[in-house]
Amino acid sequence: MNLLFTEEERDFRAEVRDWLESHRPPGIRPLDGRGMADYDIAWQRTQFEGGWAGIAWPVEYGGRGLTTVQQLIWHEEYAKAHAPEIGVCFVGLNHGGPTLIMNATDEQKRKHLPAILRGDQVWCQGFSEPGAGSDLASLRTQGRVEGDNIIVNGQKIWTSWAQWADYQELLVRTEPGSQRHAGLSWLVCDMKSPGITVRPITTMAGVAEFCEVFYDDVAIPLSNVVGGVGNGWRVAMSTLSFERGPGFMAEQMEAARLVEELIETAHTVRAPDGKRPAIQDDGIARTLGELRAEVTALRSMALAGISRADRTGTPGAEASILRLFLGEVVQKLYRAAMEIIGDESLVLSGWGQGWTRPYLHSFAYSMGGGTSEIQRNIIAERVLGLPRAR
Amino acid sequence: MNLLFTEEERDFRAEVRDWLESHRPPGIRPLDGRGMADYDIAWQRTQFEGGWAGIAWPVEYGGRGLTTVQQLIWHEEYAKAHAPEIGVCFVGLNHGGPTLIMNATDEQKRKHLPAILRGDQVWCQGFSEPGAGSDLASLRTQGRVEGDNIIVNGQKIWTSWAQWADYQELLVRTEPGSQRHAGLSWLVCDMKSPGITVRPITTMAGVAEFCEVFYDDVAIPLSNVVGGVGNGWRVAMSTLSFERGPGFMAEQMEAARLVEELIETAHTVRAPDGKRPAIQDDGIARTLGELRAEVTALRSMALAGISRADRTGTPGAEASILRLFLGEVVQKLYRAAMEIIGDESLVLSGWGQGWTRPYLHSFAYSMGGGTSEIQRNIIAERVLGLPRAR
Amino acid sequence: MDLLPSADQEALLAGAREFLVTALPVDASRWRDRDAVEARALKEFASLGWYGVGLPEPAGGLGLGAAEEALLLAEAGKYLAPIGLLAGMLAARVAWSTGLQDVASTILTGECRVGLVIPAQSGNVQLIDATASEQVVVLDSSTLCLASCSAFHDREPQPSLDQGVTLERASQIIPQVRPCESSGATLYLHAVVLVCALMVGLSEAVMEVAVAHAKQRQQFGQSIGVFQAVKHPLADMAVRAEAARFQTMMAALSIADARPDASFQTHAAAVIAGRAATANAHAAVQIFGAMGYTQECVVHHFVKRAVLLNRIIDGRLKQIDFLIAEKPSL
Amino acid sequence: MDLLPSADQEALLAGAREFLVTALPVDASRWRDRDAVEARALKEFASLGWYGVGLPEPAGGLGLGAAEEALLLAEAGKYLAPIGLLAGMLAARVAWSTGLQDVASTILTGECRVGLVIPAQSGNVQLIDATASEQVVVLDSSTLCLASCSAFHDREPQPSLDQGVTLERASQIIPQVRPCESSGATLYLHAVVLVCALMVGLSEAVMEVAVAHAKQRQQFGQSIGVFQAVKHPLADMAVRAEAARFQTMMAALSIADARPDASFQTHAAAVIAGRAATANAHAAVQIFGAMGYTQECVVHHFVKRAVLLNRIIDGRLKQIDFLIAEKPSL
Repeated sequence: MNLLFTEEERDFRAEVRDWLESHRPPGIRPLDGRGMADYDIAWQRTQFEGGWAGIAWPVEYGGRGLTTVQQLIWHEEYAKAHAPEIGVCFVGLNHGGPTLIMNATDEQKRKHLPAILRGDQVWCQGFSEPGAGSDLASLRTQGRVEGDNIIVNGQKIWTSWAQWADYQELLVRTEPGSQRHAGLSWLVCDMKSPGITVRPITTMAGVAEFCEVFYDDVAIPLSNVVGGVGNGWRVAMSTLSFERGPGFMAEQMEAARLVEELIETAHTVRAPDGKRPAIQDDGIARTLGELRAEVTALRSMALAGISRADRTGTPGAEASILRLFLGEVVQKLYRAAMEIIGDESLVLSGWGQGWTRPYLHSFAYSMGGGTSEIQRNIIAERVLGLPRAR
Repeated sequence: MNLLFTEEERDFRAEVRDWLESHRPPGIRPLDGRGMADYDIAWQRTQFEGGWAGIAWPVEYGGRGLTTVQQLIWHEEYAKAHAPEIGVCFVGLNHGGPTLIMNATDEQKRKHLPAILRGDQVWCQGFSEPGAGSDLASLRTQGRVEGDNIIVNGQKIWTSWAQWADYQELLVRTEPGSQRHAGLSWLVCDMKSPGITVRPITTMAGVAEFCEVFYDDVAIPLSNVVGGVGNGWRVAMSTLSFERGPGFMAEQMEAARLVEELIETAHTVRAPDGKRPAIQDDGIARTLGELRAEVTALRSMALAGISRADRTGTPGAEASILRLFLGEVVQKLYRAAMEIIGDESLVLSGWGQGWTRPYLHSFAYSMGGGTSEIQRNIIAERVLGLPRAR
Repeated sequence: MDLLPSADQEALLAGAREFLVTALPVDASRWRDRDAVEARALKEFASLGWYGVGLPEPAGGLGLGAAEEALLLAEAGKYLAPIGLLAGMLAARVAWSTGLQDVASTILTGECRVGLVIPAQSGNVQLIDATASEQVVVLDSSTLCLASCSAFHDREPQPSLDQGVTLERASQIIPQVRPCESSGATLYLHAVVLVCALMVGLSEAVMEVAVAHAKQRQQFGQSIGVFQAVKHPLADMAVRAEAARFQTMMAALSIADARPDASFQTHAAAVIAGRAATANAHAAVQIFGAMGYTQECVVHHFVKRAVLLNRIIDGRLKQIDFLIAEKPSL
Repeated sequence: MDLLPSADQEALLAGAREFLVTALPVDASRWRDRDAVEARALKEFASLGWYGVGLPEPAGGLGLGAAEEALLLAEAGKYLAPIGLLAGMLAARVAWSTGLQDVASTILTGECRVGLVIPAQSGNVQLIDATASEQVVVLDSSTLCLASCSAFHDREPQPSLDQGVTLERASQIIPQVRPCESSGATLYLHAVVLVCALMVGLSEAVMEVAVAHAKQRQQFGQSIGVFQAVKHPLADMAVRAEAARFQTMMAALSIADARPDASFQTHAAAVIAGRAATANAHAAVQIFGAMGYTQECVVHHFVKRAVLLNRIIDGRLKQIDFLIAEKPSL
């Protein structure tokens, strides 16, 4: 156990810091619309040109091939530099791309991997369905093999930023009548294919982030199947071990920053008695103190997760512990904020500003990447070894 | 809707208050041992002689036959007078007796009901088993019919005060190989029968309240079967509607009294900063304020429950809401107390005194009469109409 | 002693329900055309006599009391009734209690629409649904008063978290009608209990929506309502809703009877109902999963309204502080 | 950067586990004969070098640091190790840092048994497990010091909530050995982190006991561990235990490296580990149901020890207050 970084790691940190300082895009990232997508793509291109695209991808595929600790350093410096979130490029870099690296043919790789790194291809995910949310294996979107094509009919939902995506990693049932995990295929779906309709869904916080995607006889070439027809489940799950342990650090740092910001806010707004700053109210101060302890613990847990991933090559089911705890802390933070800010709680704050719009956004923390209930099941069954329900 | 009592009810309240004032036993009730049982029995006899035994029992069986609102008044005045808890007489008066009233033969009634009212018969319950806690229907203690007797073999657990009981309401499986609710019988078991062994179990708080009861070829006359062989489940459940809606008020009043006592304590002990009384710490004050709101709401809910019982004749599944909420409030109260009292939290307080021994006792609130988990199931299924798990 | 509605009260409620379900549906049709739907409903509340439910008959009221007001507003709260209903009831009472019979009449008949004003930081106030109103009722913990909307000359619109109301900020004005202090305190309690009633309805309605979803939604081959991770939070919602309802009714009855513990009971109701509204709305989002996080699901309106209603009574923390300052009611 | 034990540390832990499991079983045999079992274990800790784990080799220690101490005490915490172990480690450190090499030696060899003294109300102190001790270490947030047991002349035994320790009350004495203030503050943090380590072990062990029960206990025809009402509280216990462990290790490393944020990290650890100990013990009682409420089930010892350990560091509320007074560590 130690908290020390090697000299090489310290040098690397300096390099990252210098580069981010001089290349971080100016201005505020739009939080919706075409402008947001363009902003994200431009920033991805800048990173590509600086040699920072695909920091976790193997060098042979154009990535930077950083060690886990280097990735941690990257994310720490990234957060400190207030570099923008990865946005629409997330799926390509962190899920679609890695899946191709592990499962695709050389030709498929050549077509997509460099383009993803350059920001030329924006990807989205196509897994969840209206009837298959937490229970992914019950998906029903059909792919019928006809000649050289798979003809897709059905519907996906919760596809983030489908309206700005060029490609989709699409999981469909290609074996009629198959059950659960069997008979699925993983396809590269060109979002410009005829028969695709994208309908954005507005969140509670007013962002058109999620989409429904409808498929009406969409023809996808058989050559776009990755990992073979019928192997979709295995392909989709293969990237679980690629889940971003070090990437979590960026989220932890954001939460820690927010706690400090709320403490500062509590110095400026009035306590419930109207007579003193809120921070002088022992109850409010204590809520903030607990939050401070919790985000601090989150950092220690994230570092432990990185140490674990470094040894085993995968973050393991313990990643669910981090995710569950982060969601609880962030929701508690915003709920405390709503009580602390008083009358400001009635005013919807601007994009990425203030407390109220982020409060609304924070409901997503117990939904995304598996609900909190699913995370608890995973922790109980895979970390603690409790039996699954029949 | 109104909060008014009728003139008759107000007169009745005065009568109750006067009687309790002059008859309430002096001194502190022992919390364990033979002395406790004797104390409880003597107090029961006093109430019997004053005409207050079996306040909810029909007059034809020697009870007082009070209306629901009169029972409420009785329990309110009882709590205000700090009259002692019912103790070892509880099962006879509130479960065994009422079951006999609803199901027994005239002879069985004659033998037991007057004796229960007079305090001459102490009863205990014999339902739970080591393998059948929350899942009562899976009980396995066997009763084999042999001639005029049922020969009982097996084991019961969580029998309160079995060591002081004369009789037990005993639920056994009399039909070999029967499943779940079928094939059970409800027997009057004389606790002095040969073959019975009672082993008290000491609680976390140091009281030998619960017992294991072992049955080794215990012969119980067939004439002691109540409601017919094989009808035990129906008989045991028949008293659900007798559950003490108004009796809940005594528990609420006790909780309310404790909150005020804790507020007083917070005026005398130091806050965590060591500089002022704990009550001046806004965080502590707010915890106490919430508790005050909660016990106040409990009273309103209890009154509503009485109004409901008055109309329908049964408190309904909503009684589980009261029970669950009371348990949460009481546990929260004692956990807050442990933080407020500081170094006193290390000292085990005397019987029925201080905060630490009652803190330990408070763990029972989410166990007794069905765990909190079972209460939530009942609320979800019977109040909200959610489906049962298969 | 009876904490459940009497037969008369049940009849009143049945009529209210029948009206509310068609007049103020909590679905897309409502939000598409909120201004018109709510303006119409606010007029109709007048013809049903709601603004004067608690006022004596000679004053043009129905001659009932705080208990009936609370019962009705708990129903209205289920439909996220426009704030103008609450404001109108309070304004009519303020006008009547200060002898402004003509103002009271225009409110009772629905001619005069009323918004709500609450204090904000740095000597400002927030105006809620005052844009289409002539009068506002100013609600703070020391007094209630009526004011003309035109008295606020520097109104600035603000984006409202709750899409079901308009929000403005303005400088504090000297109230033009100030009831005497003692009735001011009573009026404040009256206002708090009516807000509690709205929160009771909210807590119950959002629970019912979540229960219906839990029964109908299938996952892993069965209705999600069989899973304890769904069932138990719903049971907790039922506990909170039941506590909120009966504590609020207790407070309303205490106010109606001018009992000495009316203040204690009312602040307790505010603490309990305030939490029930917020916590039930939050829990319902989780039951709906990702869908609960979108504007296509009705639940977000409940989340936002819970914030608004808690704020109207100055926040839950303040209500707890009021309560701990009270003498106990044992 | 590595927050998991190194190979050397794992070897140290393996040895510790092997010793603890036989020396300090957490079952009936332990409590039947606690005095003898624990006296023996306290001697053996000396021969294993535990009291001097963190002291330099020339001082008779093992030359390791706060990290190894924390790792070992987290193991010992699983077995509800006698308070004399903690007190001995702290006393040896105080003695060494104040130049009392001879006192340090008697502690390291196990000749001198040490109890713990913490401040109580009205100028009193509480003595924990001092009845069979010669020395005590006095722990309060401004300083740590050593004192002879005989210095407390008005000791009065008190019934201890935690049946695993003896408790006495006495008047405050002027400490006989007072380290300089600055090292006092550092020593206090050191003490806090060691108590956190004990709470880490407690949180983990009580969770393991509950997990084992949930797997084995059958109800409604299946292991109760399949029910989400059992499974999800256990998952929450795992979250709390993981948070407690790694925040405590972070704090221990910060102290070992004398980092500027050592104080911040330590108070954060106290808040997190304190809650984990209490909440996990409470949750475990519930998993066991009625059996968890009896003294026949091991869990009550964990409940009571969680109270004691939180108290030794002056209560969780005080630790939160320390933390909020700190400069942030981002």
